Amino acid sequence: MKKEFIGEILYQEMMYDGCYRMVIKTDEDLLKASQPGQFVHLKINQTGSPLLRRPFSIHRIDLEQKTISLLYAVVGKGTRIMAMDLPGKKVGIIGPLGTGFPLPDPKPYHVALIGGGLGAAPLLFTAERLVEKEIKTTVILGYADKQRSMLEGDFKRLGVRTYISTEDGSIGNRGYPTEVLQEMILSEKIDAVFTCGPEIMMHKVAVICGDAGVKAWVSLEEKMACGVGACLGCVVRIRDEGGSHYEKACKEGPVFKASEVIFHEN
Amino acid sequence: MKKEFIGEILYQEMMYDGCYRMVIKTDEDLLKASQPGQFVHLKINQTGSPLLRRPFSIHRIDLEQKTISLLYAVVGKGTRIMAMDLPGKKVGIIGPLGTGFPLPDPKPYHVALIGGGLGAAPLLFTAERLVEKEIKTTVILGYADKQRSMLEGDFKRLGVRTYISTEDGSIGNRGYPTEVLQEMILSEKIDAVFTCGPEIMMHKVAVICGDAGVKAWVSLEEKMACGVGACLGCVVRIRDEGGSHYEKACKEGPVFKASEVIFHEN
Amino acid sequence: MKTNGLRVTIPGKSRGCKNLVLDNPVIAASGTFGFGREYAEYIDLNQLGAIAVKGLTPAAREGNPTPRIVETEMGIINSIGLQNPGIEKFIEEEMPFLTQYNTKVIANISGNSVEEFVWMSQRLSMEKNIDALEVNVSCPNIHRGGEVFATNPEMVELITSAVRKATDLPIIVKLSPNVTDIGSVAKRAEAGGADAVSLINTVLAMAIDIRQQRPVLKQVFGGLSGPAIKPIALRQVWQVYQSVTIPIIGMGGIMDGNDAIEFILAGATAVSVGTGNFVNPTACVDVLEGIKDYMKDHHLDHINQLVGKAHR
Amino acid sequence: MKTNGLRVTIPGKSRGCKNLVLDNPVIAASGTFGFGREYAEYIDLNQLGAIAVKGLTPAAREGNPTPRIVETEMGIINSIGLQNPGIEKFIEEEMPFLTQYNTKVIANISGNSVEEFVWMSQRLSMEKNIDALEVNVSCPNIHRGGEVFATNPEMVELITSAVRKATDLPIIVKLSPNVTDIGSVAKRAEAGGADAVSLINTVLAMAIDIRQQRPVLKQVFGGLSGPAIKPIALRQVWQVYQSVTIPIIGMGGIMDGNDAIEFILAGATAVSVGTGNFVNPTACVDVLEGIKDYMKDHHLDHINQLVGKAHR
Ligand SMILES: Cc1cc2nc3c(=O)[nH]c(=O)nc-3n(C[C@H](O)[C@H](O)[C@H](O)COP(=O)(O)OP(=O)(O)OC[C@H]3O[C@@H](n4cnc5c(N)ncnc54)[C@H](O)[C@@H]3O)c2cc1C
Ligand SMILES: Cc1cc2nc3c(=O)[nH]c(=O)nc-3n(C[C@H](O)[C@H](O)[C@H](O)COP(=O)(O)OP(=O)(O)OC[C@H]3O[C@@H](n4cnc5c(N)ncnc54)[C@H](O)[C@@H]3O)c2cc1C
Ligand SMILES: Cc1cc2nc3c(=O)[nH]c(=O)nc-3n(C[C@H](O)[C@H](O)[C@H](O)COP(=O)(O)O)c2cc1C
Ligand SMILES: Cc1cc2nc3c(=O)[nH]c(=O)nc-3n(C[C@H](O)[C@H](O)[C@H](O)COP(=O)(O)O)c2cc1C
Ligand code: FES
Ligand code: FES
Repeated sequence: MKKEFIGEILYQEMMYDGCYRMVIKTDEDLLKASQPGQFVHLKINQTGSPLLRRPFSIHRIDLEQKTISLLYAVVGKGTRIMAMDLPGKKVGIIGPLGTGFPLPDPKPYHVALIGGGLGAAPLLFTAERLVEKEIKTTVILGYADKQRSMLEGDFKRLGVRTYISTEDGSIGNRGYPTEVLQEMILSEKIDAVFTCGPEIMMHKVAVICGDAGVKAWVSLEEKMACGVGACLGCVVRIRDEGGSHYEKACKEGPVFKASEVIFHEN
Repeated sequence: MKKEFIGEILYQEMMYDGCYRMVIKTDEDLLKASQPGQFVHLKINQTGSPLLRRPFSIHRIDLEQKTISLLYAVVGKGTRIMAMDLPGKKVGIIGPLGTGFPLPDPKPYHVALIGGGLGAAPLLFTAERLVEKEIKTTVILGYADKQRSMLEGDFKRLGVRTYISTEDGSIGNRGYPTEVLQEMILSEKIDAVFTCGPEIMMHKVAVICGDAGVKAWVSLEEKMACGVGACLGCVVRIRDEGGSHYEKACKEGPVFKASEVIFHEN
Repeated sequence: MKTNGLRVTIPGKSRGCKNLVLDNPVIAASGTFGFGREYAEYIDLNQLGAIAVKGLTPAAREGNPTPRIVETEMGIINSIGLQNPGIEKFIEEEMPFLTQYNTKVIANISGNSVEEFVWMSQRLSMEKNIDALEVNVSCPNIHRGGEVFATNPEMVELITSAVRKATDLPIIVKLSPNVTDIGSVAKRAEAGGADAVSLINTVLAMAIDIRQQRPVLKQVFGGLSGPAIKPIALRQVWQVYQSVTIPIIGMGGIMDGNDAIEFILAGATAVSVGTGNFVNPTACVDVLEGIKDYMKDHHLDHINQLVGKAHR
Repeated sequence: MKTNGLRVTIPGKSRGCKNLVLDNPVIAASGTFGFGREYAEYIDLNQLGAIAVKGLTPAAREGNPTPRIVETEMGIINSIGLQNPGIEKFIEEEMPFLTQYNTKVIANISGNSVEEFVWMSQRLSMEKNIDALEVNVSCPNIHRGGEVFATNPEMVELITSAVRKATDLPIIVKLSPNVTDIGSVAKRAEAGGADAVSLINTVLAMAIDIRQQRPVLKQVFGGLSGPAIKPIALRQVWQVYQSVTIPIIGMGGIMDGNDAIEFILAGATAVSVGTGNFVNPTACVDVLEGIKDYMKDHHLDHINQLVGKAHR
């Protein structure tokens, strides 16, 4: 039987003002089962408000320290509370949930990871697993500006080729990570693209990869209640032969084949 | 203008399982204004649930450390959260609120403090102020048993004559503190009695003092919403010439003349 | 923001009747603010648009036995039972205090019969510092077996028009949320001559003490207020906005400026803060500051530009 | 506690109609538990009294666009829009899974006309593993300009009696809280031949996105559930208990055993857990364990001893 795990916040690291990495000590069963692209559903206050759990991508798993890390930005009520949480606080975790990125088996394979902003969160864990499998990995990270850029060191430490772009050019290339991808996809062999970030960026990635005939997967976000597939709250529109149908971001997703996703108009 | 003060929990001391002393660093203005028998209205979580503030008697004021202490028992949702609160957490405090014990001015005066269980909380602060005024003070504390007895050392440290009784006799006299008072009131001069504890005990104190012609004040508890006299939630029945009327525990009280209180039938 | 970018007017619709002009759209909700004295220690009452005083009855009322307050999840159930000093004592003892301030005074009146409403309206109209009447129809009708007026649209119209004849003050009819179709009740209030409606009053609710195996409140039911009811209140303000043309005073769980903006976008011309005061004694001014911040962020000249804007 | 101290029976009132016998009074609420598959990974479904499956319509429905969920203070507003595979696919694809368990299956049906309700009832009655029908009357009546059935007592009676004729399964009529007088609606359900009523369905509510200045939900209104509504739900269970003699299934914000006990004391024979599942995937069994603990602490032989006990 699956169950809720109890985690204890060990510490939090400020990435920049309003963005934190929370390191939580928890049960091995959770850590071992986790796959890149999956998420956990976090009960921030064990009782009381906020009522619903909050979904966060698995950012990092450390089996030795028995920790799971989440990388999050303060956007509303729940994350505001998280940012004030002190070490020692207990949180409730269900997970790992959902369907993550399809890690390839063959080795002569090149995977590009495209992250926008907080979307970089699941890519670190993904890169780690790709590197473990000795799969050639490139990561392209896009941020608004230098102040909000992060994780470069973490990826480089894994030995992953790392590109950064910022909208204002204050660090790395000026522009969007999709521009880097666009160039790269023409100049070198890429076998698969995994992306997570703003929907508009992922949509672009989908188009670029579609045009280039490269398989791509996107990690979608929808408001979730249950996180396990029961409430039908988190549906996304998926193309099929007949037209389209809804699938659940929490169960069939959050990772979907880019070519099958019908993105919101934005 | 009065305002909400922000406090930071410095540490908590466990008195026994389910009873804690919370020491909060806060603003001098609050500390200086506090009088024995007054209370503070505490917002445990600055946002979110529990919605309402919680009233707690002022247990101790330390002007040097700039702290206020509360002594509380875990009885429900709010106090359960408090017991898990970690040092560093911020709380919102309004206070001091209400009308406390009438500290006498003349010195040749003997005040007896009668506390039952958690009712001892405001009496420590009261004793401190009485001792400062060089008023002879006796405290009679009643607890269920030794395990749940507390504060003896704190009162003795003030140089206050301290009696303890427990229902099962596991420490101090066997029986109720009212029995000690009953004896004492016949054998020595008592000028005023201040009491806080279960209503049934305070009722008894009122009767004993009434019979002996000794002035007594009781500290009442009622469910409170606003704590400042606006909602009319916390009324208690007060005798008057015409019969009786409601007064507000948070404003005219929590301390009332024992002879004027109409206790609930229990 | 313009000078006066916050001023809101509730025009007196009937001939010879006064307007209610508020310096800003934030009102302290009836029953949660006493007669202003207590919160005057925490905020400058002049900063409020208006104060709706504790519900008044013709004679003094003692109210219900305690407990009168039950906390629920992000809400409270109250059963105060309209404890109040009665109209005369209110005028004598409380009005002089309130008159010191520029803030408008809204007298909230609760009657058990049409006659009581009429009598109170007449009496209060003689008092020149009262700026509006808020007619609380959420009381049981003693002539109809205790049926609550507010749930009977005809009675709401009847009371409103009776009060209309008895006063030249602006009339605000305070609606109860405990009805199937609040829009149709609001329409009756409008038809009866109301200058505005205010909503929502508390939601009928209860809690049970599982240790004692009986209702927590002696009167069994009480009124639920606070953040828990905000989504219900917003929906009803929205519905009423689609039903009537008179201004709406919106309330129910407003704790900050953003909550207030939600109500205004849903159709409220002004808002009231009730339970919020208990949690935060400066809630009313904090709500006002929040509204101002929002207006600044959105480059709004006048709060009116937002009223009902979410209906598109 | 007796063996079977938790067993509750909803007797089939009409001649030839079946009883609904639950091993315990805890039911997974319709729409919050899918068809049981997801939570089967977290709890043994055999431990539940019954599962009320996601609301079914005659044909498959796609449901509403997202967002479908809005969190509010201790509540959620949902606008799922009855996404479901339709009756046939339900029978074909979901019933075989559910039939593996001893737990009773309650088919929750939503129609837009009396005919739809009748057709679904007949079709589901042919399926031997369905143990009861829950008639969700909180849907708009397409023949009456979208008026919601549940707000019209006559329509509730009409639907109930039509369903009664179409099935020999126990009928549970699910009542909407969005009415002035829920007791009188319950009476009509009883008069129509309902074996039980369940309440409350969600409370009509909304939220506004102040950044975009429009309702968060595309359909504007949605249904509020969760702890925020518990005090309202309890009050309505209390009212219905005083209005009808058939059993009540109580729900609305139940998160733990103590919440369930409140509903039972207010008059519920059984309880449903909805939103609670989202917060805690083992909520249903935790509620059951809490009920057992309470019974032990109070030396109760049978849960029936508590039903309605707070009415004294
Ligand atoms: C599968 C998945 C993985 C995610 N991973 C991350 C991550 O690694 N780091 C990170 O910072 N954020 C991540 N998010 C977004 C994150 O869940 C929201 O930022 C967070 O729930 C906001 O909570 P709040 O209480 O602060 O915001 P509020 O706006 O107060 O939340 C109100 C409600 O909206 C929901 N909500 C708000 N924003 C989002 C959003 N963007 N997506 C989905 N639901 C939302 C909340 O869960 C809550 O139910 C992820 C979302 C999903 C669906
Ligand atoms: C003037 C005053 C001084 C107090 N001083 C102390 C003190 O020094 N130490 C201490 O341990 N307790 C004290 N109490 C009681 C204390 O306020 C309650 O124990 C506390 O509010 C319980 O909160 P909870 O959330 O844990 O309980 P819950 O039962 O979950 O609270 C629900 C609601 O009931 C109210 N409530 C519950 N118990 C009481 C009670 N006994 N009196 C009044 N309201 C209550 C809460 O404030 C809250 O609004 C005092 C009460 C008053 C009125
Ligand atoms: C303790 C209390 C007393 C109230 N008394 C009155 C009253 O006398 N007259 C009235 O019309 N409304 C009364 N109300 C209702 C409020 O004015 C308001 O309509 C309701 O509480 C919803 O707003 P809120 O959620 O901001 O509190 C009272 C509310 C509370 C909480
Ligand atoms: C996401 C969601 C979907 C629901 N779908 C249905 C449904 O299909 N049919 C129905 O009768 N009730 C439905 N409900 C109402 C619940 O069954 C229940 O009556 C309500 O949520 C109150 O209980 P709760 O507070 O425990 O959730 C739904 C509720 C939620 C939250
Ligand atoms: S969040 Fe409930 S189905 Fe996905
Ligand atoms: S708590 Fe509001 S008047 Fe005392």
